[in-house]
Amino acid sequence: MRKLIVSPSPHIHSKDSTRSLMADVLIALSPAMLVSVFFYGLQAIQMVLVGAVTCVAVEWLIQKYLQKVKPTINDLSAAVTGVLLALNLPPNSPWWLTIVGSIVAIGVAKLTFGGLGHNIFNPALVGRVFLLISFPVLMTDWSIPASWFINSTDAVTGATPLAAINEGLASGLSVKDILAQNPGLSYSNILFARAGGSVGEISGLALMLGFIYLLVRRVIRPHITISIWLTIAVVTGIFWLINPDVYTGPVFNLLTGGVLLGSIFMATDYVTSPMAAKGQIIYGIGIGLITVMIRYWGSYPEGVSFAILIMNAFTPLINKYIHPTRFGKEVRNG
Amino acid sequence: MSNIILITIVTMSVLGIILAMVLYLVAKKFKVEEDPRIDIIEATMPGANCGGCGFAGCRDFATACVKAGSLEGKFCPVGGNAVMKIVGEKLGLQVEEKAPSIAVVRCNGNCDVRPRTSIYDGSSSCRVSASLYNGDTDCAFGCLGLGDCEAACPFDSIKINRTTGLPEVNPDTCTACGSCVSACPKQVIELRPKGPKDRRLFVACRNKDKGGVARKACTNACIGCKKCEKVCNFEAISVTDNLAYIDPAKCRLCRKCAAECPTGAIHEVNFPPRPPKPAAAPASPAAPAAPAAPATETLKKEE
Amino acid sequence: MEYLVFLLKIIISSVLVNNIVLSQFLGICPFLGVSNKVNTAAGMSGAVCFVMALATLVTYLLQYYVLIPLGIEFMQTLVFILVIAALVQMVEIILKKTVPSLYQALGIFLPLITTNCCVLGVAIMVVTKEFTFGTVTKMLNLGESVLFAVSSALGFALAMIIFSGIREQMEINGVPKPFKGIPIALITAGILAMAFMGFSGLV
Amino acid sequence: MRTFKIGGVHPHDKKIASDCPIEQFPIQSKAYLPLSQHIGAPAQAVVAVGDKVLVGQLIAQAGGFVSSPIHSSVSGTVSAIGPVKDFTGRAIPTITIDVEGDEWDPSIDRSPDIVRECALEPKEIIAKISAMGVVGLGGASFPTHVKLSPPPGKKAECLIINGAECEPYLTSDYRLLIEHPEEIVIGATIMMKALGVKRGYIAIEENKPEAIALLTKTAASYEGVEVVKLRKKYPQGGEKQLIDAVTGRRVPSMGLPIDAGAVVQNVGTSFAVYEAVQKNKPLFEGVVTVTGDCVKNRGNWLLRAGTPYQALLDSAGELPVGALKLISGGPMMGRTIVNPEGPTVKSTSALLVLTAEQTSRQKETGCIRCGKCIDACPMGLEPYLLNKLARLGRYDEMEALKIADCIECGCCLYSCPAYMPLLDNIRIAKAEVIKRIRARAVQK
Amino acid sequence: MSKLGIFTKGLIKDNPTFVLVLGMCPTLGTTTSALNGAGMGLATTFVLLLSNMVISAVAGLIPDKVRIPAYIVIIAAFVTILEMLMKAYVPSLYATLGLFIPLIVVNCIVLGRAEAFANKNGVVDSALDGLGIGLGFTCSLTVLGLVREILGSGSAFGWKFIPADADGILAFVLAPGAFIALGYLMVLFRKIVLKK
Amino acid sequence: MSRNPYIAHEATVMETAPGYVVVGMQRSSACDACHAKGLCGSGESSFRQLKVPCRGNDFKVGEKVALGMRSSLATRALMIAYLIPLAILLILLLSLHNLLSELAVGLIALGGLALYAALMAVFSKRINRQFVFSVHKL
Amino acid sequence: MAKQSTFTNMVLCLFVVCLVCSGLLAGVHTLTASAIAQAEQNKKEQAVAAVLPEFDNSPLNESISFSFNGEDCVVYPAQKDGSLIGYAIQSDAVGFGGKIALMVGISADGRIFGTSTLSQAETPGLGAKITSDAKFIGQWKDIDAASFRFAVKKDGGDVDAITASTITSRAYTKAVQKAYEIFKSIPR
Ligand SMILES: Cc1cc2nc3c(=O)[nH]c(=O)nc-3n(C[C@H](O)[C@H](O)[C@H](O)COP(=O)(O)O)c2cc1C
Ligand SMILES: Cc1cc2nc3c(=O)[nH]c(=O)nc-3n(C[C@H](O)[C@H](O)[C@H](O)COP(=O)(O)O)c2cc1C
Ligand SMILES: Cc1cc2nc3c(=O)[nH]c(=O)nc-3n(C[C@H](O)[C@H](O)[C@H](O)COP(=O)(O)O)c2cc1C
Ligand SMILES: Cc1cc2nc3c(=O)[nH]c(=O)nc-3n(C[C@H](O)[C@H](O)[C@H](O)CO)c2cc1C
Ligand code: SF4
Ligand code: SF4
Ligand code: SF4
Ligand code: SF4
Ligand code: FES
Repeated sequence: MRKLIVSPSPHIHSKDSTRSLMADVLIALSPAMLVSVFFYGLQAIQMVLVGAVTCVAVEWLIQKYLQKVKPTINDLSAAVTGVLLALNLPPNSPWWLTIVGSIVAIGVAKLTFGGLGHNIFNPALVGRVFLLISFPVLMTDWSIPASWFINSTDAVTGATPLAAINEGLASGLSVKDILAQNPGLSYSNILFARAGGSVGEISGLALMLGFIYLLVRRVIRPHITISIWLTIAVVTGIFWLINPDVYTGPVFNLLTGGVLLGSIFMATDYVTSPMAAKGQIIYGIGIGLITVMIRYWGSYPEGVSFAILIMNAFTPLINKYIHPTRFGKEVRNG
Repeated sequence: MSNIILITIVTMSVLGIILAMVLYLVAKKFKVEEDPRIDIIEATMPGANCGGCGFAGCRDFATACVKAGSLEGKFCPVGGNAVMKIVGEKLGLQVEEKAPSIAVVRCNGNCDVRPRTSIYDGSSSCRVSASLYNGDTDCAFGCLGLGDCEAACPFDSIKINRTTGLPEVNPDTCTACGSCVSACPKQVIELRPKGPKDRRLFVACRNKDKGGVARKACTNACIGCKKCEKVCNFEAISVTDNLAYIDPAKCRLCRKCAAECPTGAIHEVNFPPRPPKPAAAPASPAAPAAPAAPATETLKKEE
Repeated sequence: MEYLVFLLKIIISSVLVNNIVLSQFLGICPFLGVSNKVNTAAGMSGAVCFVMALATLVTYLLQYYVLIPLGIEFMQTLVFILVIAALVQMVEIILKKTVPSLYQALGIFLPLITTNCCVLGVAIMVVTKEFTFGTVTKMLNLGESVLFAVSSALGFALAMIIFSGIREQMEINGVPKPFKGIPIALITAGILAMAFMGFSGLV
Repeated sequence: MRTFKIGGVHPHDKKIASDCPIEQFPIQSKAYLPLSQHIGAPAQAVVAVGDKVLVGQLIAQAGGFVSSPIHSSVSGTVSAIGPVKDFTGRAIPTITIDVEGDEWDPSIDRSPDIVRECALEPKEIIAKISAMGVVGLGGASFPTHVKLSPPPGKKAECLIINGAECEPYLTSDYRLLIEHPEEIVIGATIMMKALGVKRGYIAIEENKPEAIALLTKTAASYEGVEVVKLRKKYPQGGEKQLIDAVTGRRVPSMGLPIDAGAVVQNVGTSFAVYEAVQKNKPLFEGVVTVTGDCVKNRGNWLLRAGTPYQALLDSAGELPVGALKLISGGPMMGRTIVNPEGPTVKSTSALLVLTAEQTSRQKETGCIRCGKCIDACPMGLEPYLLNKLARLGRYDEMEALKIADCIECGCCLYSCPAYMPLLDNIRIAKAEVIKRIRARAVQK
Repeated sequence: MSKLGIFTKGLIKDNPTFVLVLGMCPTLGTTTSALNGAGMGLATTFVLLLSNMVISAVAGLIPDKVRIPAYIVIIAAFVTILEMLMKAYVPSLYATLGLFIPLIVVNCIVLGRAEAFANKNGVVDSALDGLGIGLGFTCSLTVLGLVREILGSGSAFGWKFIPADADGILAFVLAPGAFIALGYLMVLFRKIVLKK
Repeated sequence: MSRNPYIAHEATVMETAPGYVVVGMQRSSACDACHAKGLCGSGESSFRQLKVPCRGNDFKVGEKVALGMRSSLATRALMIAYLIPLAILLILLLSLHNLLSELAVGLIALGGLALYAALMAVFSKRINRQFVFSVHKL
Repeated sequence: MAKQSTFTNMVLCLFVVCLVCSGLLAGVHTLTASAIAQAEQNKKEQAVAAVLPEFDNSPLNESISFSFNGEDCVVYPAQKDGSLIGYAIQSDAVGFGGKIALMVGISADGRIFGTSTLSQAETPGLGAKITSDAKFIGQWKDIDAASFRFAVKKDGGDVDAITASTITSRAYTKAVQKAYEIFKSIPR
């Protein structure tokens, strides 16, 4: 007799799977990866490969031998973490730095909490911040490795724009003077990948391309990203209008450093961001505010990583108190 | 220098007196309503906070024992008689000895004897499956094998055996808390007395269908043939709705019924192997010779 | 204005930069113990704010107007701990005596405050340590001390509330068995401390 | 074009049987008529074994107000009254009739003429609908006369005829719309009269342009009846969503459509009301789609209630080898058939056959908190959380999270990339929560 | 329980750090290096030993309601004595351990032992208990300190095994490393020592 | 908006009578959640009894019930007990610190608290009336 | 076991406990007070000795106090064979984590002989290296203060900063410079 399949409804399913979503993220990251390979050559390839391979390997080893569960590396989430971690490191990082970061990202921030879906903090960012705190010298070394394609030294200026500003302000210069001293810091340079920074944040345009891809494929929703941008733009705009000598302006702040990479790929990480649209907006605003706060007044030139991690910590609270718009009002005594 | 000693002593003593007075007031105002015996009782409880006793946790239970002034109806399944005896001693109260119980799985329709007739593809939960239909075999009463009991057990004492598809109770750790009993949507699990020397006898089947139907769905099913009922000298077995049930209060563990059962639905646990007596050979050739080590129970070593 | 900025710096410093739990390592026990539910954590934090302010006020006065004039600063630890213990008890008595139902109401969701190291730690800190805010280094006066205590308590509250939220989520999610309980709490706290290092240099 | 605002998904349309006209399905040798073909109290048999019955003859009377009578769908002899296994394999009380010929109760008007006028008073209309055993054909089989009698203090303001048919594959409502447009509109006007409302909407999804055109033309000559075009989006046909789309009002949490001043009836129901009131024909047959990508002979059949599913299956032609999923209803909300010998009922709308590849769920991989289930949920719930809490048995929290509002549409499970069995678990927990809410209400 | 048992249980079965999770603040705050950890541990042991002995001696004389305050006074006295001694004879260690020395007063371990053990047992047993628990505390602080020192500064007990101008993984010297290292050590302890 | 408008605490019925029940519950201390509380003196927790009026009294002795209170009441209790006095303390300190000597300011602040306590005592009845508990079956 | 609590015995008990304990403490205090003072003295002495060439007086007892820019400051003159060879000057500046206090030895002819950190609260592994980084400490030996540019290289000075710790290095530099200013204004 023919066996019938029995299950509760629904009986059909959309085409999305965890793996396909993660693959989409990798695809969306590819323009940024290509640009960095163009500028940083072998070094960029090495970093991305080391990051992805270590993350996947660490996940496999820990799951198989320590946690004794079936490894879940097939879902590609570890690869995403590895690539994002690599893209978040300075271009000249030694290979072991990427490995240490990957171990922390996957071992500490992800698998300790139970793996995909259970972690509280963004693994790649935990890895990066751990490195930043542990190896401050290496992590702020923005010198440029050789590339195949171009003589990178004339394309890319050494210090990141934010570090230059931080340094300049500390030695008593005004923003205008600093920008004047560093001709490499023009907006077009930043947008078209000619200013220094982490491997992945070199070209704003490439990152935007990825953003559009993610939106079109409905991998992410725009709420988080856009609210981060708006918050940063508005807050820095206000300060900039008040005193352009000490405070950098909105365009500068949006385009420099990790804002684009962070807001598009890291803040939107499903696992560690709020679930409901309203919550996502609050989360984005929080990231924007903390970023500006750290950039303007903190000792780190760059604040997005910290801002995202801090808001990751608030995510459970946001989820607890902010719910999606329910259908229909509650009736008292219903 | 001696000046300092003096000052120190004076200030501290003043402070001490003031403090003592504050504390005196505290003591008066906060008259602790708590009976110190609660602490003592709580300390003797196993501390599993499983709720098996019907109270919110061990401390609640201890409080209730102390306040109630009688231990009637109060029993900690985890600690068992041993703990209850201590509680009784400490409170100077009478304890009713309770025969220790254990969870038994009343289904022996393992994968070999009970063919799957449909493919279940929903959430791996017995409740979900049960809400949908009778289950993926033709037996409408048997275990669904999706492990709600396993998930419910606070002591990790009941586990689905992947080869039989049936849950198995670990007799060493099961505390008879009953969590699995209430989790099972098919009422497959029953708490039964552990029995003398951990020996017990029960009908491992819940199928109330007529013999033929039951047999078709599962060759191990109780078919309600009443042979056991007839052979029992102590009226411990009754067959209702085509299903035999052994009353543990009346059963004297003579094992006559098990020998008689044509399908092997009656399980005997922890009995010494039967002497090979040809007379007791089962009537039906289809049934395996009286299963000494039933599939659903791990045999406990005799010590 | 400048003074207000200074006060603001005291607050930012003790809430974010030198968070009492995450960077000063005080009050870890309640942080690990009472942070299971957001409601409880928040209630507890409110109570700690008051107790810390009160304790700091009293110990400050004792230090500067009793111990130092008498030349017995070495009695500090002993005097402080006794006074704090008594104060906490007194607050409870007063509450219970004046408005019993209020006291009961607190009782059902607030754990008792037991003297822990953050109360004593802050009390000792303000009278023994110089504080640096920006380029100013000084001993705090009475008002500033109490403000410092309250903001430290707010820092405690912040850490507790964030943490209780995380824990509620982990409760639902489940954590690998060997890490259940304290270990995962510690590791989370470590990552949280790492994130909070981003605030360094704010003051 | 109107639509509801929260959530929803876009599954593939697959209306592959939409071109098959409605045909009479051959009558089988036995009919099995369960006593409970509706929500509410089961009906009580009024015939005995051995009695001869005619088509349309009352064989079981309503068991209460929220209940519905049952009429024979065949003529012949009652051969048994007792448990028969339904399509889930569970035995339920059923009247079994051995078919002899096809002899109709003479009071039924079998002429093809359309009767436009209805002279009955509202009360009489409702009584008639009740007597004719009309129940909702949109899925829940709720007795229609109950919906037409709003409780005191609540007033209906409009009637919505639900022609959304938002589920993939299903085409029975569509066929009915294009083959019997006028009857449906008349049915609507009758119900409007019964409810005392001036406005009636016939809401149809955009993927049925012919139906929209035809109905718009037909409705033009009936006052107060308006055709509304809806965006194609599942679950456009869910009544709460439909009311939101058509009127912009939202039924409150735990509320009924009437709380938003609307009454929603399915297209088939409207047709049944027309036949009951104007033609004196009880509800014993309906349009059933037999469809599926692997089905060779698809069709829209006018099927007598009580026909075994097996007969429909046999009509489908040769089916591929291997495991299949048989679904009574659509792929999003239908229920799987375990026992094809079980009978159809009045409100059966489709037999859908899916192959294992089309339907089998992948193994769940663990929620990645992507929020897709939240985005999809038309009720604005948090399925991921409900699922987890359900597994932990934390009912109080689920109640506060409005699990009781879940309409079991399946959008969440459909869109979950991790294949979490969201709805499976939510459904069980919802039942438990509702039980608790009821118990509390009783306590008070 | 045998005298040996009383003494050794603090090391493993009732290890104050890894099993009882007491006194977390000094544990985290002072273990930047093995020696600092050991110093803090020994300081605590000193107070624990003396207070346990004194309390077990006077327990019978103290009325119930003032038990805790009286114990606190006794403990605080020993802490203060310790403070003065350290200031006088090991000022640099005192400077490193800083605030955490006075905070021994509120360390749950000390009061906890007073309540749970000294209160009910004789002077000798209490002394052994105090010593054992103190030693357990010292060991775990030393181990934690050692781990953090090795990872964080590339040295062990002050002996640097990496080039003099090289750094370790700084995070382990800082606050985050303290939490993380303790978290993982606790898991290791549970797995390896307690075999859980 | 809190997810759960009630704060509930598990309690056990100790005594029943027409119109009210007496429930007992554990008040935990800050260290209560700590699993080592048994070893540590500061982990005291006290048992409390509370008389709660209720209609339809079908509770049994020993039954577990939820002792609840609207969470807004909990917030209010926190305000009255701790946050308002804290505000008084801070306001007095910060507003007077430039005008008087530290000692005076400190003592005035403490005096302010005493006054607040006295006020609370005066309005005790009124405050008491606000805090109503309810018991539910679990 | 424990006694019944009454008002008298509670007060009495606590009174006695406090009495005994405070007596004990006061006793120990008396005994250790001088040792504590001595320890503090030693620390300073070591610092002074570390930053100055050999001397034969006791600078700490011959300290000179005066006001510098409205601040009270103390310098310790060192003598060898009766002639002044230099001063140990206590100075401070605010670094990354708080005050950095230094002892700076300046010879009578205005050369910086050496520096030593008295207290600091910089980040371990970063700024805290001012106490351990041999290269950094080494550069503060035997400097002609008059011609020395007191600024880190980055700001156009002569000081090699500790990597990634410019703030600390700046503060250190500033503190040494301040010591030199103090030196210049010592009332002679
Ligand atoms: C318990 C219950 C009571 C109902 N009461 C009414 C009612 O008073 N009036 C009404 O118009 N519909 C009532 N309904 C019908 C529902 O609103 C709904 O139309 C019916 O369940 C069919 O829903 P579905 O086909 O969308 O699944 C009731 C339904 C249930 C389950
Ligand atoms: C998710 C969902 C989808 C539905 N889709 C349809 C539909 O497409 N067509 C329809 O007539 N009823 C649909 N229904 C049933 C309606 O909610 C409603 O019960 C019905 O239209 C009421 O009419 P009836 O009483 O005539 O069945 C759906 C219900 C749900 C919960
Ligand atoms: C956690 C943390 C600790 C820091 N500690 C110090 C420190 O002790 N000393 C210091 O000069 N800078 C410290 N910094 C500041 C940064 O290292 C700052 O970027 C640096 O001083 C300026 O960069 P540069 O020295 O490479 O020019 C710290 C920064 C952070 C985030
Ligand atoms: C849109 C999107 C963004 C992601 N961003 C990150 C990220 O920033 N860091 C990371 O470690 N993983 C990221 N992942 C991968 C995955 O979600 C992550 O490994 C989980 O946090 C691990 O539980 C991302 C995945 C998606 C779909
Ligand atoms: S849940 Fe069942 S198996 Fe587990 S301990 Fe309780 S009674 Fe035994
Ligand atoms: S015994 Fe019951 S709960 Fe356990 S697997 Fe079988 S059906 Fe499920
Ligand atoms: S089934 Fe329920 S929870 Fe899931 S999407 Fe539909 S309404 Fe929402
Ligand atoms: S759609 Fe699935 S994976 Fe995504 S949040 Fe919902 S349950 Fe989790
Ligand atoms: S040691 Fe317990 S709170 Fe600090």
